[in-house]
Formats: sequence, structure tokens, C-alpha cells
Amino acid sequence: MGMGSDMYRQQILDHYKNPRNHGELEDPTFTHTGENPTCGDTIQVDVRLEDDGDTIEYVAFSGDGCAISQAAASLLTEELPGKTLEELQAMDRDDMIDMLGVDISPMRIKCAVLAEKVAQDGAKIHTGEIEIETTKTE
Amino acid sequence: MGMGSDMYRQQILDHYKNPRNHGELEDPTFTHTGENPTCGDTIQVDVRLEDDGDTIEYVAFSGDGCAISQAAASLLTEELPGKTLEELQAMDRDDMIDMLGVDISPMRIKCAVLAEKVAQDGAKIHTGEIEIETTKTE
Amino acid sequence: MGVQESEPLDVERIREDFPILERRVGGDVESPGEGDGDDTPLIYLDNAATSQTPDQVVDVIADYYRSYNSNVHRGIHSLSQEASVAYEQAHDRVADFVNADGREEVVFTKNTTEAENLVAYAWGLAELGPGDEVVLTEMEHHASLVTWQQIGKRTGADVKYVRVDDEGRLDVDHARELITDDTEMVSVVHVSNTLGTINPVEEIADVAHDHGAYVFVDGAQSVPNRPVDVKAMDADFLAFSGHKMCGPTGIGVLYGKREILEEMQPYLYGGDMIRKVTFEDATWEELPWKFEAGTPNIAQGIALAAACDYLDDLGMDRVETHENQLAAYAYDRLTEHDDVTVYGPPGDERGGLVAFNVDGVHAHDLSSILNDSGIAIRAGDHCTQPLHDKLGTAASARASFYVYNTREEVDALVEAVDEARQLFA
Amino acid sequence: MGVQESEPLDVERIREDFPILERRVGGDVESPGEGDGDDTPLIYLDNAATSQTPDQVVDVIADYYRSYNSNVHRGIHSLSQEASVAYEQAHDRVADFVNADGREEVVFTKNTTEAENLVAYAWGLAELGPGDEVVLTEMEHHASLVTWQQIGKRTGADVKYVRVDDEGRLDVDHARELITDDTEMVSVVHVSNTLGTINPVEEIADVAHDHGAYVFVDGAQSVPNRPVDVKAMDADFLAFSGHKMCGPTGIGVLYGKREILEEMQPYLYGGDMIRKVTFEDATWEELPWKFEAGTPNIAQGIALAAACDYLDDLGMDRVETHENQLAAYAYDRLTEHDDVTVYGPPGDERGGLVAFNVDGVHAHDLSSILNDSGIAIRAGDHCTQPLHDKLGTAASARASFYVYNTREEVDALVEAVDEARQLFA
Ligand SMILES: Cc1ncc(COP(=O)(O)O)c(C=O)c1O
Ligand SMILES: Cc1ncc(COP(=O)(O)O)c(C=O)c1O
Repeated sequence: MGMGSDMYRQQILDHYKNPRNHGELEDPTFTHTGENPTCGDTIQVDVRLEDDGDTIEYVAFSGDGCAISQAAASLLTEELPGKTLEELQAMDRDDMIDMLGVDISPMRIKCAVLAEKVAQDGAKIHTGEIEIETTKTE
Repeated sequence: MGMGSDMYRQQILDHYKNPRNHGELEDPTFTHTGENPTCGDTIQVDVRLEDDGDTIEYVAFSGDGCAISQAAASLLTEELPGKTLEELQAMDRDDMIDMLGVDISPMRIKCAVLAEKVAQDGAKIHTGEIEIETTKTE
Repeated sequence: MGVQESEPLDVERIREDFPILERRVGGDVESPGEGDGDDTPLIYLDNAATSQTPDQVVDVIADYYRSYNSNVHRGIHSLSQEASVAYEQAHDRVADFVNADGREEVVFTKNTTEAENLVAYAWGLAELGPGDEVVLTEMEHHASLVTWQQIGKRTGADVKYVRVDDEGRLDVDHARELITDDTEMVSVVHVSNTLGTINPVEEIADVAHDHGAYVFVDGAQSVPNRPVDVKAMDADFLAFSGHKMCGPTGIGVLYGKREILEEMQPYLYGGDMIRKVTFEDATWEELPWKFEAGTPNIAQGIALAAACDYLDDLGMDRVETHENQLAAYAYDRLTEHDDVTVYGPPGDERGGLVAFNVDGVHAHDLSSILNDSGIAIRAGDHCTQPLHDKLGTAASARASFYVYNTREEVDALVEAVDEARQLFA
Repeated sequence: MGVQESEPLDVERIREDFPILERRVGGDVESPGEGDGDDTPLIYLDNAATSQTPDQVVDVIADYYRSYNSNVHRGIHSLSQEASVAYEQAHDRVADFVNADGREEVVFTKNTTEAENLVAYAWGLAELGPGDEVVLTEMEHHASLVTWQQIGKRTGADVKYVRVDDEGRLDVDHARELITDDTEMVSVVHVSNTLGTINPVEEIADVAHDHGAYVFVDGAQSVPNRPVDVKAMDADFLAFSGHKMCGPTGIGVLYGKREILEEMQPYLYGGDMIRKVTFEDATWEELPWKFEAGTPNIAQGIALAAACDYLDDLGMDRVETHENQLAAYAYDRLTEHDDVTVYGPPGDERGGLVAFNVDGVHAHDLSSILNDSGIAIRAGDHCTQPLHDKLGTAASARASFYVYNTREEVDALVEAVDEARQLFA
């Protein structure tokens, strides 16, 4: 196959090198962190909700890790605004893979879904559904 | 191969069914016991030495177990008289197999050599070379 | 049950899957494989010790090494992905075989023995203490008997044994007496490898659970031979071995209820079972990997899944019927002579094995003589020494049957026993 | 040494023994073996994780199942005799491979990890207590690091770590400081699986013995790759894994000095490791069987002996030279660029592996991208998390070489790394 990789098409490299909405929000409605211990990936997701307390207004992320995990987080910050918390919870790993636009090999799925899982767990903590410290993907 | 078995030629069956010198001596010079834990074989060997304290005069055995172990013991009681203790110690497993007159399969060697080992250890205890309670073959 | 209705096993066809059954034996034993002097067709009746391995499973092993051998879990490259997916799916396959809830409940071990020790070390050492009781049966295999006995000595817990009655059945009333609120663990063999008894493990599990105790079912002689359902039994733990169920050596299984395994601390420490390690401390992986330290028996796990496929294709209810019939037939034929003692319960309901003795013929001699007729049986204490003591014998001969055995082979066994009897008369 | 004089390995001929090296990769990973989309020739550089298995060894495994598969030790019939003799002789063969004094000193385990745990459980739990110290190195694999750390917590013994210096070498002066009369055990990795460092185990053993401590040498990365002599090292224990030395998965080895193993209490309980069992107590078998409970990994043990034959036929000194040269070449080529960090000591003396990172490219991404060129390397912490913390990185990429690897494969690696660098630039 030589140069280049299916899994590293332009979009992913672009989002990795130029992450969108990178940093921390000053007044997030909720914040949550997570990690993918095998890769050492870490992600923090900050979410601000609109006044209805349900519609996502703005999302930012920070963290460290492989291109897949960081690009996925970057893509997610663009995807989420406008969605309700219910719509966020309804997302699954296929949605994330669609967003990335490439096939993700089985060993890298956990990198791809980390940010999504962190956002979902953060929302669940916010609404009182669960109580956990950090999110982990395996 | 059908009826009969190489390992169970007439001589072995004869010695098993009609053990020679079976029982205990009234005035043994030394007595020793041993076992072969995997088969559950047990052998006691009683030895009387001549007045020179070195030549074997008479040997008897008692015990329980498989045909190989019991026939070997019986054969040994016939073989040993007249030998010196040194000659006894010089015997090895091939001598025992020769005496039995058949090939012994690897898993049954320990049955075949039990009596010989018991006699040798008994003599060594008698001459103060070793100190053990019972002999075991594996 | 529907067992009677189902078609019998097509033994002729099955035998073709097992090239070893074409072996001739009797020659030079120093070099493995067929030797010069080998002239007697093999009749393999030592299946309770180890079953034979069909080509379908051997091919899976060879294919693993020839096309995707690799270390698992952490590897990103293709071979490692292929090996990881196959190894992890093997857990699902085995879970399915005993109706467990997925891979989290299936830990691959070396054998049944290690599965028993895993629980004894990881749970027993931590939870047992003076005043606690572990209840075993008199017919336990050394794998559970010695393990719990020694863990009992180390923790101060008492070990008690449920009686076996004169017919070789478990005395369930005695079990009800012994199992009390002090009981923390009941370890019971599902099918006795010596008596062939099929124990009422569901009933024992009920009694144990009524007293808050766990039940460990030793399935080494049941999982290979009959449909086993952990939910129906309500077993907290179940152990079995690959090499007794058409699988390879070097692999066993510990099934455990998820919530119990989750509470348990790890057993072996090392790679693949950790999450985070510092010089000071460590945290643990998810189930089942928490209990699989180091590079696992990858090829063997994948091959065990293939063995499950093989057996399910035959149909475990039909396997059960087949063995039952052979064992009942062997029981009847062997007891035609008064000088033969067959151990264990009479009648149709027994596992596919018969252990017996012939008056005046030591079991080891019997096995040697039968071997000259190509017949492979086991002779010894079958790792149930205390039970043999109780039966009043140091050793017994045991014929055990599997999917490829026939009535004609049982006839050959009986005939060879007759010859041995005459030889020793 | 004569190493330089000896003929190099005939790699072309060797590659023919490994059909997996003909694999093409890159396709569908859901189903193992060659898939539809596989179009790139495999370059396998993940040998420190698991080596490939030559036909000679796979054939021994298949032959076992097809012609003499049987349970061992207690069986009288021909198959059991053949399997028993082969299995027991396999211990002698492996003993010979590391210059041990016969089968009594060789215990078959599941892997290196279990060998380390065996000693930690059987010796450590019994002998260690508050005030005692266990000395490890900062470059230990989790197999020893986590094991002794946790046994330390359970017994109250302190665990200390010998420093690794900035070049990735063991600080022997620090070892001399840490090892005192309170030290009971020193566990040291012979060749680091991350740094490639070859540790002076003879010297460490001397220091340990001067203070009455035992030395456990983790030989997982040395026994497969260079001549190892337990007597020359004066190791009290040595552990290694079959799957890293042309052997199968599911088998490892614990070497132990006979007099030490004899003093040690058993580890796993069950069949084959006992001598006499009653309902009340049990006594133990001779070495090495005392430490091998239950039906052992028979096929795997026999296959490991075949792997020793295979490697000795190649000549372990030549294996060492070959790996050394490839590693040195890889080191030189990779460090041509300033943005590559190769971990571990520079120069010629290193085990056959290089772990490295490229600035701005996560090791996992690098491994994924290399995989598209058919190149299998490992990316992660290589089960040395604390060492990686010290190196200041969560993960590294690791290429590791074996007898069938070539300079051309190293060139392909370097080229693919260049491409990844450009992609991420
Ligand atoms: C240095 C070292 N020690 C121990 C191990 C553990 O070996 P295994 O996973 O076969 O138990 C490895 C391999 O991963 C290793 O490289
Ligand atoms: C009832 C029973 N339990 C446990 C075992 C031990 O199995 P393994 O030797 O495979 O650990 C066996 C087989 O020997 C058995 O028959």
C-alpha cells in the first residue's frame, strides 16, 4: 500500500494537527475526563448547555494521545452543538466511525470512541444518572 | 497378540502365584521395607548373613502388590544367597530385568526394581551407610 | 429429554476424524509414534484421562501457527489483531458451550486443577479463616480435595467430606447436615471419575446457597460428556479441561459468576492483567483478563473453541446417550462374572466410565495384559486415593468411553479381561 | 567468543521453515488467516512479543495429536508410555538447553509470568515478612515487577528498585547499595524487553549471594536469543517462555536449583504432584512433578523440546550475532534523523530489539501506519509502565528481530518510518 494509510486520511490528520475547539471552557455546564489506559490517551471534554438546560451550545476538549483519539475529539466538538442530551446519549460507536469517515481497526476502536464516551458519561453525571470519577475505554 | 503377554511369561506368573521364601525370618540379620506408591506395592525383605557378617545366607520376603513386584521379590530371594553385600550393592536394574527374563515396560520398571532396592537399602542401613525409614521407588 | 428420540452418533464417520484410532501398538515404546513392533490395533478406552483430538481441532492449531500466530491484546498490527479477535471470541464460544453470560465469565487456565487453585488462592486465602468450613465430597478428585485441604490448613478453615454410600452415591442427607451457616464453599464433582456417579449438583447448590455458601462444580467429567448449563445448575464456579473434550492439552476453563469474579482479587500477577502500574502499586484489567496473567495459551484457547464446535455439531445430548449406553453395556458385561467388582452405582445413570477390579489380578497387571491386546485402559487410583482407601483397594482398572467408541470395543475389553483371568487362575 | 568467526545464519533457508512469513496482510481482520484484501507482504518485527513457529515444531505438535496423544505419568498402556517418555525427556532437553542438571531442575509452567508467580507464591508467601527486602530493577517487566510488588504488600516485605541510568544501563553501584543482608530476593531481567540492555546478571548474582539472597533471572528475552548457562550465571531461578523461542504458546519454564526447589513447598495442588493423599493430609511427589499439578501441557512441553533442537541446530551463538547485528543496524539507521529517540544503550551490545519514538507521531499511530506497509511492530508500554513513566512517554514503538529477519526488512522499517514522518509533518 506504501505511503499513506486508509486510517489516516486527510480529515483525520487535519483534525489531529489542527484540533478544533481545543482548550478549556471558562464557564462549562459540565466537565468530564477520561482515559484509554492501553494507549495512554487522555481527553477532557467541557460542555456548555443552552438555557433550556438540554441543548448543547458549545463543546471544547483538551488532552493528549494518538491521532485517532484526538481527531475524534476534535470532530465531536463540531458535531455536538445543537444536539440535545438525549441525542448525545443515543450516539454509538458507529456514529463515531461515520464521523471519522474511515474504517477503524478493532484494536483502535477504543481510541475512536473515547471522546464520545467521555461526553456521554459527563452528561450522565450532570443529570445524576451515574457517579464516577473518570471514564475508561478498553 | 491375543492371549498371554510377553511380560507375564510362565516364570513370572509362577513366582507370583507360588512365591518362594515368602514370609518373615525368625532371626534376620536385618529387615527393611519399601513401597512403590503409584502401584501401592509393598515389600518387606528379611536377610540373614553368614557368620562372616558379609555373605548372604537366607532371604525371605512378604508384601502385597502387582505380579511384577511380587515375582521380582520371589526371584530375588533365590538369587541372593551366596552373594556378598558388595555383590548385592553392585546389582542394578538390568540384573533384575535379566532375572525376570522379560522386557519390562518403562512404567513398570519401578515395580520390577522395588525388592532389589529394598534389599540394597536394608544392607546399607545395616552397615551404617544410610539412615532412612522406608524405601520408595518412583 | 428427547434424548431417546435423537439419532445415535454415526461412530464410523466420527472415527475418520481421529487418525490416531488407526494406530497399531505393542512395539518399541522408547520412541513415540508408530514403532517397528507395533502390530495390534489400538482400542482406546482411557478417555476420562484424556480424549483424542479430531483433525478439525489439530488443523486449527496448525493453521494458527502457520498463518496468524501473534501475541494478543495490545498489538496493532494485522497478525495481532487476528490472533486477538480469535482468542477473545474463543472465550465467547466457550461461554456459550456451558450457557454462561459471555467472555467476562470465562477465564482460560492451564487445566481444571489450576481453575480450582485459582479460586482457592484468589478467593480462599483472602476469605477463609478459623471457624469457616469448606465442604467437599468423599469422591472428590485430588484437584479439589488436596487444594481445599491445604488451603484449609493455611487459613484455619475446617474441611468436611460428604459421605459416599455403599452404592457409590452421594449421601445428600449428609450433605444437608454438613452444610451450615459456617460453610463458605462447597466443592462437588459433577460426575465422579472413579464411580461414574452423576451428582445432584443443582440440589447441592440450593442447599449451599440457602446457607450463603458458594458452589464450585468440578465439571472435568461432565462438560465433555453431556449438556452442562451453568444457569440450570446455578453453579457459582465450574471448571473443566480442554484435553478431555476433543481439545488440546494446556488449556482449562474457570467459569465464574460475573459478580463474584468482579469482587475477587487477582491470582497471578503480570502483563495483560493490569491496567495501570507504578513502582508503588497497580490496578487491574477488566474480566476475564484480570485473571489471565502473561501471554496466554492462545493457540490452545482458539483450539478449545474449535473443540466446542466439533462437539456441538455432534450434539451433546447424543454424546451423553452414546456414552451412557456404552457404560451400561460394559457394566452388564463385566459383572457377568462374580469375581469382578465394578465400583459405583448400578443401573443406567452413570457417566461414560466403569472402574473395576478382578479378584486376584492387580489392576496394573490387568492394564499391562490388556495393552498386549491393544486395549488402553487406566489403572491406579485415578487421583481419588482417599476414595480408593474407602473402597478397600489401592488401585482399580478403569475403562472410559467417548464419541468414537463402539460396543465391539467393549466386547474386546471383556474378552481380554477373561483372558487375563485365565492367565492368573 | 568465536562468535565473529562462526558462519552467519542462512536466513533464506531458515525462512522456508516459517510459512507464515509468506503471509500477505492488510485485508479483513475479522477472520484470521489470509483474507481477501490482503495484498502486502508481511514483515514481522514483533518477535520480542512472540516469535514465529517453524514447521519442524508445528509438525511435532500435529504428530503428537495424531499418533500418541495421551495422559502421562500414571498410564501403563502404550500411548501413555510414549507420551510420558516424550514429556519427561522434554524436561531433560530443556535442562540441557540452559545447562541445568537434569529434569529435576526444570518445571514446566504456562509462561514466564507463571514461573515468576510460582516462586512468589511458593517461596515468597512462606518466607517473606516485615523487615525483609526484595530488590528489583526499574526495567523489570510487569511479570516480575507487579508480582513481587503485590507479594511484598501481602507479606510486609519492602520492594526496592535498582536505578536505570540515563543511557538505559543498570546502575550496578546502586544495586550494591540496595542489596543488603535484609535482602531475600533479587529479581533481575537478563535482557530488557524495552531498552535492549543486557544486564550483568553474574555480577548481580554475586552481590546477592554475598548477602544470602536468591537471584531470579527473567530470561524471557535472553534464553531465546543467546546462549544462556545457569551455572555460569549462578542463577537460583531462571524463567522463560516457549512462544518467544520458536515454541508454542501455553508453555513456560521455571529453572530452579535443585536444593532450593526441594526445600520449597508446592504451589498448585492436585493430581500428579502428590505422593499419598488421605482425607486429612497429603505428601508430595519428587521434583519436578511436585510443581506440576494436574494434567500438564504435554504437547506444548514436547514441542518446546523440539524448539530447543531447532535453535541448537542453528547455533545459539550465531542467533545472538545475527540479532545483535540487526539491532545495531536498526539503531544506526533510525537515529539518522534527529526526531527519532531510540531508548536504551547505544553501541553494539544490545538484545535484538529497538524501542523508539518519532517526535509528533504517537507510537500507536506509527504502528497502524507501518501495518499498512505490512510491517508488524509493537506499540505500547511493553509491560514496563513504570520504566516508560521514567522515560517520559506513555508508549513507544518497538521493532524486534529474530533468526529469519534481514537487513532489507530493517530498511523497509526505516523507509516506512520516514513515510509516517512525512504524513504527520
Ligand atoms: C522481559 C520479559 N519478561 C517477562 C515476559 C512475560 O512473558 P510471558 O508473557 O510469556 O509470561 C516478557 C514478555 O512479554 C518479557 O519480555
Ligand atoms: C473429576 C476430575 N476433576 C479434575 C480433574 C483434573 O483435570 P486436569 O488434570 O485436566 O486438571 C480430572 C481429570 O483428571 C477429573 O476427572
